[in-house]
This record gives sequence, C-alpha cells and structure tokens, in this order.
Amino acid sequence: MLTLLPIDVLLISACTWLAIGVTGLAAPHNLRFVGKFLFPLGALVGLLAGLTALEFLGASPEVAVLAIGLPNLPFHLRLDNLTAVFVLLLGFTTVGISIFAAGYFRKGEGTAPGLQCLQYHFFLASMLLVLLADDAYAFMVAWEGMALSSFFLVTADHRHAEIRRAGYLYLLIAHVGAIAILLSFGVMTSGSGDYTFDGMRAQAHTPFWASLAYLLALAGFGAKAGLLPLHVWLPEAHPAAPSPVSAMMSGVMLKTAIYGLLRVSFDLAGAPQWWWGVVAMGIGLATAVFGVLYSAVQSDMKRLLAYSSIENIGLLAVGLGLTLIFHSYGMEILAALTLTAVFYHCLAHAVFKSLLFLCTGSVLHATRERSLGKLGGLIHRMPWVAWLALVGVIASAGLPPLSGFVSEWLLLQGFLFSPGLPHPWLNMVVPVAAAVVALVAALAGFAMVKFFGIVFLGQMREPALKDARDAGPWERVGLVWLAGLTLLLGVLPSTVIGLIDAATRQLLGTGLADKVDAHSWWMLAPISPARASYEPLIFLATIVAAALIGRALVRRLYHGRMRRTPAWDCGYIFRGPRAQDTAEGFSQPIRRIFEPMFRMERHFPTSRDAQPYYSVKVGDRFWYWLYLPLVRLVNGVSTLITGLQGGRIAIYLLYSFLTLIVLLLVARP
Amino acid sequence: MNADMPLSAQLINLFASVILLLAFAMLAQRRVLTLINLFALQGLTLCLSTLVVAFTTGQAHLYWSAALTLLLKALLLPWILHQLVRKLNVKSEIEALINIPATMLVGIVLVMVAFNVALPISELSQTITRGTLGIALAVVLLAFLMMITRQKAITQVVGFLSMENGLFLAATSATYGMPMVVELGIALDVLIGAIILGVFFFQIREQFDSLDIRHLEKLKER
Amino acid sequence: MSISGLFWQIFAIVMALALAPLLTGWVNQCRAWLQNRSAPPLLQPYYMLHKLFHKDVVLAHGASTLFRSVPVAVFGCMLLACAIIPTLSTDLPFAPAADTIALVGVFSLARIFISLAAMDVGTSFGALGGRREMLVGFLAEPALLMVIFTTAMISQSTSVVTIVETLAHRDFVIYPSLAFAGIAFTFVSFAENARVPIDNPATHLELTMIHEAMILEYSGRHLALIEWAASLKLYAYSCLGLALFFPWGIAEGNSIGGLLLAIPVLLAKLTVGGGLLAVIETINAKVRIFRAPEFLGTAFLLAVLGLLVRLMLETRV
Amino acid sequence: MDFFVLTLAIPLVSGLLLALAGERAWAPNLNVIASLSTFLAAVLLTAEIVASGPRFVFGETFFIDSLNVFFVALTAFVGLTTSIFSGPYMRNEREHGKLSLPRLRLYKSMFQLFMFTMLVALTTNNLGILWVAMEAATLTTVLLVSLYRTAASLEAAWKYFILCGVGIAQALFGTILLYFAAERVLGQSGDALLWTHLASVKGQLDPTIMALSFIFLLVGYGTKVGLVPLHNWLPDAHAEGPTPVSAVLSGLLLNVALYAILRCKVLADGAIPGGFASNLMMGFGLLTLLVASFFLSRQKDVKRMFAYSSIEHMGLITFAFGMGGAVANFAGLLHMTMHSLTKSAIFFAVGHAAQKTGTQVMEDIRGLIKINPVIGWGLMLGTLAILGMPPFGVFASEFMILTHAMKHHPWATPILLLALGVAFAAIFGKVQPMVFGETHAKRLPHAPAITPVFVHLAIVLLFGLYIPPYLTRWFHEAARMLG
Repeated sequence: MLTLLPIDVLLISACTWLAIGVTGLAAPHNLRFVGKFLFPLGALVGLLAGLTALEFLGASPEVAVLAIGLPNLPFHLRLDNLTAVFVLLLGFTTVGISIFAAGYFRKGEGTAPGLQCLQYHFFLASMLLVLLADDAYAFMVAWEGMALSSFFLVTADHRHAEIRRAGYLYLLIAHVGAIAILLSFGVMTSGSGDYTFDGMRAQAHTPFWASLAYLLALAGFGAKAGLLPLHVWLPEAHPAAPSPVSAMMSGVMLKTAIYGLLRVSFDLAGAPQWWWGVVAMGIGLATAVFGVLYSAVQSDMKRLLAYSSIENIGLLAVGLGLTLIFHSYGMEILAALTLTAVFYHCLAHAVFKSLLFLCTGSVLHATRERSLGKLGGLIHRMPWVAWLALVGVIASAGLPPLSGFVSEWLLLQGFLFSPGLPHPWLNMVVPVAAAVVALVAALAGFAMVKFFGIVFLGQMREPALKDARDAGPWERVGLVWLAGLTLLLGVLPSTVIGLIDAATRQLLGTGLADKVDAHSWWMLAPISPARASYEPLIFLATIVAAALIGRALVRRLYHGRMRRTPAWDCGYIFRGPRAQDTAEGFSQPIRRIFEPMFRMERHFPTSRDAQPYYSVKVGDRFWYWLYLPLVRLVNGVSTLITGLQGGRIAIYLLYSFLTLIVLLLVARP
Repeated sequence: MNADMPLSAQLINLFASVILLLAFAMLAQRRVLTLINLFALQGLTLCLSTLVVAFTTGQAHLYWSAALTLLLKALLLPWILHQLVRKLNVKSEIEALINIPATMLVGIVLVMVAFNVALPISELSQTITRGTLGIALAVVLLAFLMMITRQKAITQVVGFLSMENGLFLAATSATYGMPMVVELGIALDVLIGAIILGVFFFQIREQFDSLDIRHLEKLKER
Repeated sequence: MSISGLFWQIFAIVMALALAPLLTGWVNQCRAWLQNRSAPPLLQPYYMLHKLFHKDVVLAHGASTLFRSVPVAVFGCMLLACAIIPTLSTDLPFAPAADTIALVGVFSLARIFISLAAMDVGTSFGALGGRREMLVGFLAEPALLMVIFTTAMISQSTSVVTIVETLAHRDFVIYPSLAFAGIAFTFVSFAENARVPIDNPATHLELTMIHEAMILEYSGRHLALIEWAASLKLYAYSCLGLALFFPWGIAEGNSIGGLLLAIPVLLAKLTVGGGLLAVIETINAKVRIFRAPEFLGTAFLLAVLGLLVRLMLETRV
Repeated sequence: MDFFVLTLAIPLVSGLLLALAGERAWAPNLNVIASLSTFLAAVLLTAEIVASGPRFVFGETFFIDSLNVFFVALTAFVGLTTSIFSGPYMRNEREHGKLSLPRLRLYKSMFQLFMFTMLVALTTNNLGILWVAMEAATLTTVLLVSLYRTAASLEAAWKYFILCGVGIAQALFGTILLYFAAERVLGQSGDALLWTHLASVKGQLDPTIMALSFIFLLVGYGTKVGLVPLHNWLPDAHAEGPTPVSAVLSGLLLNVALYAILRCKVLADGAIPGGFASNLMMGFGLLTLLVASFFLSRQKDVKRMFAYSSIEHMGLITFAFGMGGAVANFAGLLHMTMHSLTKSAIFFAVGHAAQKTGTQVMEDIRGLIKINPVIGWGLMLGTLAILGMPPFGVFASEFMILTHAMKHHPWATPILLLALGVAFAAIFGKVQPMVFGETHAKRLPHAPAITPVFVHLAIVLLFGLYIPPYLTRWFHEAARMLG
C-alpha cells in the first residue's frame, strides 16, 4: 500500500525538477525541446508543488529522513505550515515564470539553453529543499546550492565584465551570509552537537545566546534578502540575470530569506526579546527608505525594480520586527495581524514583482534596451505586456484594490493598534515608523509611475522601438497567470488569510482566521468591522460600476465623436520625442529633496561646451562608507602579509629558525 | 666537569667540545676551501667520538656508524665539495649577510639557549654521553645560523651537512645511536642528497653563471 | 444593509455629484469677489461640463487606450471616495468597503492614473505635470495618512464611520492632537486639490502649473469627466475634513429628521468652508515648486507631531 | 601474493625500469599501467585490511591499520589519475619544446619512485624509516620541480631542497629525542622506534623529552606540510614545477607529511598531559589558515594561488586534528581526502588551461569556457568545491570542523570564518574571470585528459551528499585511532 504524503509529493517535485534539469543537459542547444517541453513540464511540477502545499495547509507537520547527508546527520526534512506557505508561493510563482521562460530563451544569448535549464531547475529544487530542510546541514547544502545555481544563472551572459562583477559580488555576499547563518545554527545548538532543528528547538537558550543567534541569522538572511547594508549585490545581480531569473530571484529567492528569518526567530531561537523587533524594524525602515529612494532615481528599468525589491524586503523586515515586538509582549492578536501582513506581502510581492520583471524581460527582448532613456511608447506596440505590467505597477505601488495594498493595509493596522505596548519608548517610536512606512509607500508610487510612464507611455524615444513586437503566446500566458494571481490576492484577502492562517497559528499560537471568517467572505475585518474593514471586491465593483455607468450615461446623453490631431502641448509646435521628460528628469525632485542620501556625480553643460550634455550618476554611499574601506583594509593586511614571502632563502630559513627557537623557549607542556 | 668521571666520558666530552669549536670556526670562516676542510675535520672528530662511545659501551653497530661517518662525512662529501669548488670555479671569498663578530655573538646566545633547553633532558639520561646533547643541539643551531647568514649556495650546503653532524652527535650522545636500518637510510639519503646537490650546482651555475644565492631571489610576492 | 440605508447611500452619491461642481463654483465666486473681479455665475462649472460634454473629443495622435480610460477611472475613484465619506448619515452601506487607509489609497489610485495619462501623449508638459503631481503626492499621502492615524487612534478605529461617530459623541474636550492634525489636513487638502500655495487652478503658465499641465491634452467629454472628478475630489476632501474635525450634525442612523437636519448643516458648513478656502487662496501667493516639499513636509511633520502628542498627552488621561 | 608487497614493489620496480628505458614509446603507458596496478593492489589491500583488521608485514617493519591504509588507497588513486593526466599533458609540453625525452624519462621514473617513497612513509611502522622515506620523497620531487631547468624552476627547487632539507633535519632531531624517550621505557633495541610499541607505552614516555621532541617533529614535518611560517618553499615549488607534480605535491605529499605529524601527535598526546600537542597544532593551524588566506588575494600566478590555497587547507586540517576527538579527526581525515581530490583536479584543469593559453598569469587567461567548456567548467566547479560550496564534499568536512570548533573552541570560530571568507573572496574573484568572458586562444594539438578532473569532482560531489557506510566505519575507526 503506497500512500503519498504531501512531503513525499514535494520531494518528488524536487527530484523531478532535478531530473528535468539534467535532461536539459542532454540536448543543450535544442531550443524547441528545452523551451517548449522541459520548461512547461517544470511549470507543471511547480503547480503540483503549489497545490500540494495548498492541500496541506492546516494539517499537522510531516517529517522525513533521507539516507543521504553526513554520517551522523542525514538529511532531515519537515513540512509544516510555515514551510507550506512558502512552498505555495514558490509553486504558484514558478508556474508563471516557467511558462514565460518557455517562450523567453533565444539562441545565442549567453549560456546554452539546456545548461540554463539545468541551472534553473536546480535553483528551483534547492529553493524547495531550503524550505523543507529540517537540519542545519541539509539547510546549508540547499541554501548554498540555491546561491550557486542562481549565481550561474546571473552570469549566464558572462561576456560582459559588469555581469561577471555582479555575479562575483552576489556570490561573495551570499557566502558571507551563509557563514553567518551557519554560525547562528551553531549558536542555537548550544554545544549539544545536535544540528537538527528539533535539537535546536529542544535547547533552552539563555537570552544572550538566543540574541546572538538571532542577530547572526538577521545578518545572514539579511544578506540574502538585501537588507541594509548587505544589499549592494542585489541591484547589480538582478539586472544582470535573464529576466525569468531576475523574477525568480526577486520573487521567490528573497522570500526564502524571510522564511529563514521567521524560522529562526519564532521557531528555533526560543522566546524572542522585545528589542529583536526593534532592530529588525530599524533596519527594515532604513532598507525600505533607501530602496525606494534609489528605486525612484534609477535609469535602468531592471535596477529600478531591483531597488524596489529592496524596499519591499525592508517593509517585510518592518512587519517582522513589529510581530516580534508584539509577540514578546504577549499581544498575540496584533502579532498575528502583522505576521499575516508579512506572509501576505511575501505572497503579493512574489507575484507582482515576478510579473514586473517578466515584463521587463519582454521589453528587453523586443527592444534590446534596458535603459529607460531609450524606451517609451511601448503600449502601442506591446499592449499585452503594457496592460499586464500596469496590474503589477498598481500592486507594487501598494494601491487598492490589488495585492500590494492588502499587506500594506494590514501592516498599517498593526501600527495603528500598537499603543497598547507597555514600553513608553516603543510607543513613541512605532508611530514614527508608521509615518516612514507611509512615506515609503507613497514614494513607491512615484517610482512605479516613473517605471510605467517612461517605458510604456509617451512617444518612442528611439526610432528602433517601432519594430518592437509584443510578447509571444507562452510569455503572455505566464504574464496573465501572474497578473491573475495579483488580482486574486487583491480581491480575495479573507480567503487567502484563511489559508495562511495555519502558519500564523503555528508560529504564534493565535490566528486571525476565526475573526476574519466571522464576516462575509469578501470582507476583510481582522479585528472587528467597527475597527477596520476593507472589501476590495465591493471597492473594485463600485469603481468599475461608477466608471461604466458614467461612461454609458455620457455616451447616451451626448455623443461619442472623436477626432485625432497632433498633440496640442500648450500651443507649442510639437517638438518630437526628445522633448519628453527623461528618466533622470522625472526623478529630479527626488534627487533634489533627498540629496544627502545620494552620492551624485553630475556634469552640467556650460556655455563653452562644444557638445553640451548633462549627466548624473547616482552612487551608493554604502560603497564608500563600508565596502571600499573594507576592501582597502583587506588589501592592506594582504600587502603586509605578502611581505613574508620576500624571495630570500636566508630570510625563510630565519623564519624556521625563529619558530624553532621561540617554541623551544616558550612552549612548555 | 667532575674529576671522578671516567676517561671515556672525558674523551667524549672533549670531542664534543671540539665539534662545537669547529662549528664556531665554520661560522667564522671566510674561505670556502677552508670551510670544507673544517667540515671534514668535524666529521673526523665525530667519527672518533663515535668510536669512543662504541668502545666504551660495546655497541657493535656503532662501529659501523663510525665507519660510515668517516667514509661519508670526513672523506667522500668533502672530496665531492672540493671537486665542485674546483670545477665550478667558486670564488674563494665568502660573503656573509651579517658581519662575523655579530654572527659569533648570536652564536654564543644560541649555545646558551641550546644548553638551557637540553639541560633538563640530559639529567634524565643514563648514558655516559649525556652532557653532549646540549652541544649537539648547539651545533645544529649554529649550522642553522650559518645557513641563514651565508650567501653562497655551497656554504649553505656545508651548513646543511654540518647540521647532519650535529644530529649524528645527538644520536650517539643521547641514545648510543639509532637502529642500524635507520642509520643506513639516513646515510643513503645524505649521500643521494649530496649527489643531487652536485647536479644542482651545475644547473644553477649554467643558468646564472654563479653560485651566489642572491640570484635565487626572483620568486616572491610582488 | 437596509433598503433605506441603500437609498441614503445613493442619495449621498447623487448629492455629491450634484453639489461638487457647485462647491467649485462657489469657491471661484468667492475668490473673484475677494480679488475684486467680477464673479462668474455660481453655476458656471455646470455650464462648463455641459459644454464640454457636447464638444467632440480631440485626441492627440500618440494617445493610447489608457489615455481614454483614465477619465472614467478617475471619475469612478472619486465617486467611491464620496460614497464612503459620511456627509449626511453615518449609516453608509458602502462604508465598510474602504476604511480611511483605503480612502487614501483611492486618492492615490486616481492620482497615479491621471499622472500616467499625463505621460501618455508624450508632450513635455504632460510629463512635467505628472512628475510634479507625484512629487506632491508622495509628500501629501503620508501626511494625510498620519492625520487619519491621529483620529483613528482617538477612536480606536480606522473605519470612517466609527471615527465620525466617536468624534461626534465626544465631550467637548480639547484635543491638541486634533489641532495639529487639522492644520496638517488643511495643508494637504490645498496641495491635493491643486490650490494656491502649491498650484493655481486658474493658470496655464507652464512654470507653475501641475494639475493643468497633466490635463492639457484632454478635451470634450474626457475633460468634462476629469473636471467633474476634480470637483468631486474637492468635495470629498471638504467633507472628509468636516467629518473628521467638525462632525456635528451628521446623522447617525436613518431617521428622516436627522437626515433632513443634516442637509442644511452640511450646506452651511460647505459654504463657510468654501469661503475660507477662497480667503486663504487669496491671501497666499503661490510658492515655487521646490518650496512645495517644504510646505508639505511641514504638513507631514505636523501630522506626526499630532500623533505623538496624542500618545504623549492624551492616552494617559 | 601479498597485496602489500605488490603495492610497494610495483612503483619501485617500474620506477627503476622507467629510469633505464623511459625513452621508449611505451613508457607513458607503462607509467599508467604501473599506477593502475598499484591502485588495484592498494584497493585489494584496503579490502583485506577492512575485512580482517590491521596487520604487520616483514616482521614489525610495516604496519597497516585502517588509518594508513586509507591514505594508501587515496595516494594510489591520485597517483593513478595523475599518471593518466600527465600522458597528454607531457606530450603537449614536449611538442611545445619545453621538455626533452631524457627529462621525460626522469619525470616518469621519479614519479614512480616518489609514489614508492610515499607509500613506504605511510606504511612503515618504524619512525626512523618514516623519516628516511620523507627525506627520500623530498629528494625525488626536487628533481621533478626543476624539470624545466628554467631559472625560476631551479630557484624553486633549490628553495624546496634547502628549506625542506633543514626542516626534515629538525624532524630527525625530534625522532632522535623520541627514540631517547622510548629507550628509557622499551630498552635499547630497534623496537624503540616502532610506532606500535611506542603507542602501547605512550603513557610512560617522559613528558619533557616528548615535548621537546614534538616541537622538533612539528617544525620539521610541518615544513613539509606547509605550516606558516615554514611554508615559504611551497608556493614556489608548486608554481614552477610541471603541473602533474604540483598536483601530487599538493594532493599527496602534504598529506603524507601531515600523516607523519599525526602519528607523532598520538604519542605526544599520550605522553604529555594538558593537550600540549593539540594546542600547538591548533595554533599553527589557525595561523596558517589566516596568513595563507591573506596571501591569496595578491596572487598573479594561478598555480601559486592554488598552492597558497593548499597551505590554507593544510592549516584547517591541522587545526581540526589539533582539536582532536572523534568528530574532528573524522572531519580532518575527510577534509584531507576531499582536499587531495579537489586540489589535484584543480591542478589538472589549471594545467590544461595554462597549456592552452601558454601562460600561468591569471590576467592573461580568459574565457576558458569558450576555449574548452569542459576545462572551464572543471576549473569553475573545482574552485567552488575547494572554496567549500555545497554540495561538494569539502563543505561537509568544513561543516563538521566549524561546528566542532563552535562547540569546543568558540574563540577560534571568528578566525576560521574570517580566513574562509577572505579566501573565498580572493580565489573566486580571480577564477571567475579566467573561466568566463571572451578570449582569442586556440586549440591544442592533443586533446586533454579530462576524465581525471571529473572523476575527482564526482567523488567529491558524492561525498558532500552521501558517504557510504563502510567508508564511514573506516573513517570512524581511523579517527578513533587518532584519539
């Protein structure tokens, strides 16, 4: 009698992904086979994994021990509700991205398609294993496997030096982060030598060691997620990667870091301290503000989205911090509220950011151009991509009635009800944090308008854009899938919260579902309808109805005549596409208002310039504050140490001699 | 030194002192050929000292050791070195990195160190030769110092061989010599080493037109 | 949800549609009086709308479908906003659809739509207006949110209805936080409705305009809808301000008497409010665009300050 | 026939045979066949020892237990793959005019003799013979390092010879002292240098003498291991010798030297209370690890860089053995194995790469993946493996070492991690542009023997995910033996 438990199905999914990847290697250059067969197959597996997780949610944990791994530490796997939520995210996002990827890869773009297929599916499998891992070794293997496969994907087009540089930076920071995570696990075993997660749960951690473990995990997972100041790889790596990979990294991989952080802070490290939350919130706020400001001033569409991901990760960290604060004070309902917000935002961001990255992929393929300054007017040539991107843009800007708003709304609710905190100082800080979150949300709107407006609207800035073609059928299906999910997440919050509530209950012991379920399925009222409520479906219906009725009435009462003429533009003679606002111009207010935040290199035209031009480069101050000094320090130490190897044999002999003498004189048993 | 010490012990101590003296002489020596001769003399003294130990203790294999020492250290190796110096036209003057008085001072400090280190061990030994362990260590260290301070490949080699002498002295003094298999093996290694060195000298000479090890300072971290 | 509730809800919407242009007309009239101009008729905005609806739409060549959809979308957003802000009664069946946070979201949604439409044709003025609008928006939005937070903390709710009910019921206690919030709200309203210190609704001077720059390319019924939506926005903000800071007179429940009383009270409040608006617009000069962040930053700070004051002084009472 | 005798005899005989007739056309094949037979004999020997336990050969002169038979198998295996690799490699070298036939004869002969000396060093029970074999191993490789007879290779060989000669002389002094200590317990006989006898009485050895002895042994054999600050010969010798020699030096000789230290450490630990030997080893290990990792970032020559990486790993292994205990010893042994396999695979790949591009300067090697994807991926994966990226086996052992260190010596963890981090940044930053990117290099006349690279990497990969139970048992037994 063979019964397949959900965990077995997930394991089979992971293995199938690996198998698909290896199959890709069999015909590395056969685009038709790899693209039209293997990638859709991978999408199916993703769907299977997602549905399994969906089916599982609410059930009790399942464990499995594989026969591989270290002799005294075989791979332990465990499927619980926290894992299931993230598997859900992985599975359903993968469906869209894989289908898109089926139509995306072209001949002669970097690594052979079959090899990319291998790396891509290896990446998927390792992410699934990260979520399932239940001991430190399995986790680290999957975690680094994830980093490694995504590194190869990032450097798929390794002919460009900057892509190689991006890959290097990425892998380096990922590795440093992995070291911190490993240390954190080490601390959590408390010297018991038991590296299974169960062993860590069983330890009674003193506050000091628990805090150390938490901080190490924050650093380690923060490096992967892109929290300040370990974010520098992210805006380099995401643009460098092929778009489905950027989507996967931004949408799913960053969430695995959030998963890890949740796992450590709520499950493994013991009872949280209130200040853990403050640290997470502080870093999160800084990250969010930094991310959104830099996102607003970018001139490269993928970099813009990458910085926007940093912002979203920052918001997630804020939510996590708030949850920790509430949880440590025993305010479980509020903790459940903010934790739900975190989960919700993970799901929402995974979907809409993948959608947006895939849209940039289509634009990139159609135009071979990433720079905003050379795009424009693509809505005329690529209506599918443009309209679907608009869905992502609205969600990303955190506007109702789409998915981004729901999580933001939940988070703000959490902030709003914080005054019950017993700590007066926190009472003061939290509202200010809320204000910053509000600012970030508003700035995100600015960045998104810039993104959409410059890429898709206006006139084409380059004549070559006239030849741009809309996305192919595979790509459209992928995009529609993700846009559809965004819409669903937007309008059915109660249903989704009912699903993820099992994970909230697992971590906190309290959920929101009973409160949410008490009302109509279309209504979201996490505490009580009198305190706060949101009905996205009614919301959407009202707007649509009002718009339709208004339009119908106007048409009926008046007429629908329309003429086409050149643009009026205040009566000026039409000046062509070059007169449009550029990406730099659009973000000028941000640069000006937040000038101290940026490190700008500007060149202003003067009257004597033969070819006057204006340019501005916005640099990351963290490079100059943190990374370059660090590099200089290491180089300095290296220079000192390499002095040891001076080439003179007499000196070498002297080293041996002195070592001997010193040991003879000093070393005593 | 106690008066009631047996003659053999006094003899051994004497020979050991001579070896140490020769080590110092080598450290101070400026001429290559003399250096080789001093080395041969050291080998001879070592052989004599071994003979005395063998005679006193009745350890048969020590006679073999003595013979081997005589053959290798006092005759064969010096002869090879002489040949090399002649064939390769080595300049007879040795240039030291540190001037000789300073080297000597360091040498004296080393002897003190060696004695200090060896003292607690010598006290544990029941052999009649126990006092010489410190001297053996001192000879090893002095040879080491010589290798550090000399600039010619050939002097480094002499230093290296002199170090072997020190080791041999240690072996005989502390334990009446190592087991025969080992002694043979060591001798074989030394011999092969010397031959390889000879080959090397020719190669170095061919490559650099000199045996000065200052030419051998190209490989380093820049 | 009751039938009468639904009726009054629809009545409130219809009233908003009807009253909004009137409010605009009233403010314009007051301004003209204050500035010693001969005033346009009170019903001038209606004439405008009527005329615009009759005209043909003249569409630029580069305009996409988005451009044509935005007017109705914005109109729909504003209508929703008007539907959930209690004007006459707090028994609004639509109110649970969006609380105050979602209300701010509605305004942002409309703003983003209109900014995108401004960028659509690809003229220099359009994009200029769009980015200025977003500039104003990203500063005004958090300030508005903070204002709402202050009131939400007083009433322990973000639901507009609950806020209004709580505030209307309160004893006449002076809430310093509300004073801060009120000033911040006023600032934000001016910015959001393209009023004088930030923008001038009556100019087409390229260096100063924001709102007008965005809608330069609109004509005919599109322009009519946008103008109507703008009036609705002004109406919505006015009603929101009145509901938050002067909630007295809004009926609770559906008693006909209460509602009949509420209508004249609302009209009176709007009349006074519109007059004050005109006064403020007249005595202020329009600031440079880069003074706008300072202006709105002040609003933001005041709102946050209000929140802190609320926490510092009022929670312990 | 006794497999042990075969294991020793085949390399010795074939070495002599190749010395006499190494210029013939069949010589390379003989080299491979001899290595293959050695390997087979070693495998059978291993099977026998695993099945029936440790045993003596030739009286008590040789002693084979689960510790050294493991090294024997590893040595024979890497010897085999290196000989396979060196066939086409040396043929290319010859066609480039870098080597003449007599030198090739010297190479093959010395290679086999080198294998012989190492196998003797590993299997002998007599610490004196161990010393002799170590010295002989140095002598055979000195000629291999200077095979090209260029100025640089001569210099490297000279430094190698002098530094290791002096080092090994210290080891002899240590051995004499050890004998001295043993003699007082075991009496004056040849048995006093037999490890099995020493191990049985290690508790009675005099701690003062043993301490002194261990210092000399550590400094002596440590020179060969490449412990900082005794390591200076190592990068030169690795960089200037032919690549197969670098591979065996890094992959095998360092192991054998470390093995010698381990044998001595068992005795020292037994004799000296208070973890004297362990502390010394941990100290040297950490220093080595740290210093070597900082050396890495300044390298220009690819073989030199990987030589420093070997030093770094030797430091890590020394540290692991210094910590002692079953887990750390297990991890140390595993790491030795993984390092041997990975590092020799890297040297194979690097050798081909250098041959293809005609230089060892990293800045001039670009876009290997385009010249030859197999070599490119081999180097890339090998580098990632050596840097401790999972799922390669190096990570498994590093994981165990780190976790054990965290448990027992938490103060050392930051140093370990700093060093590993710096090493990662340095090596990966140099290798990535070599493998990726554009290039204009052309193909080689002889197709490279790439199988060894991937066989090694496949084993390393396997060990990262799954260590077969019988290997585990074997490792555990060896680890227990080390105490």
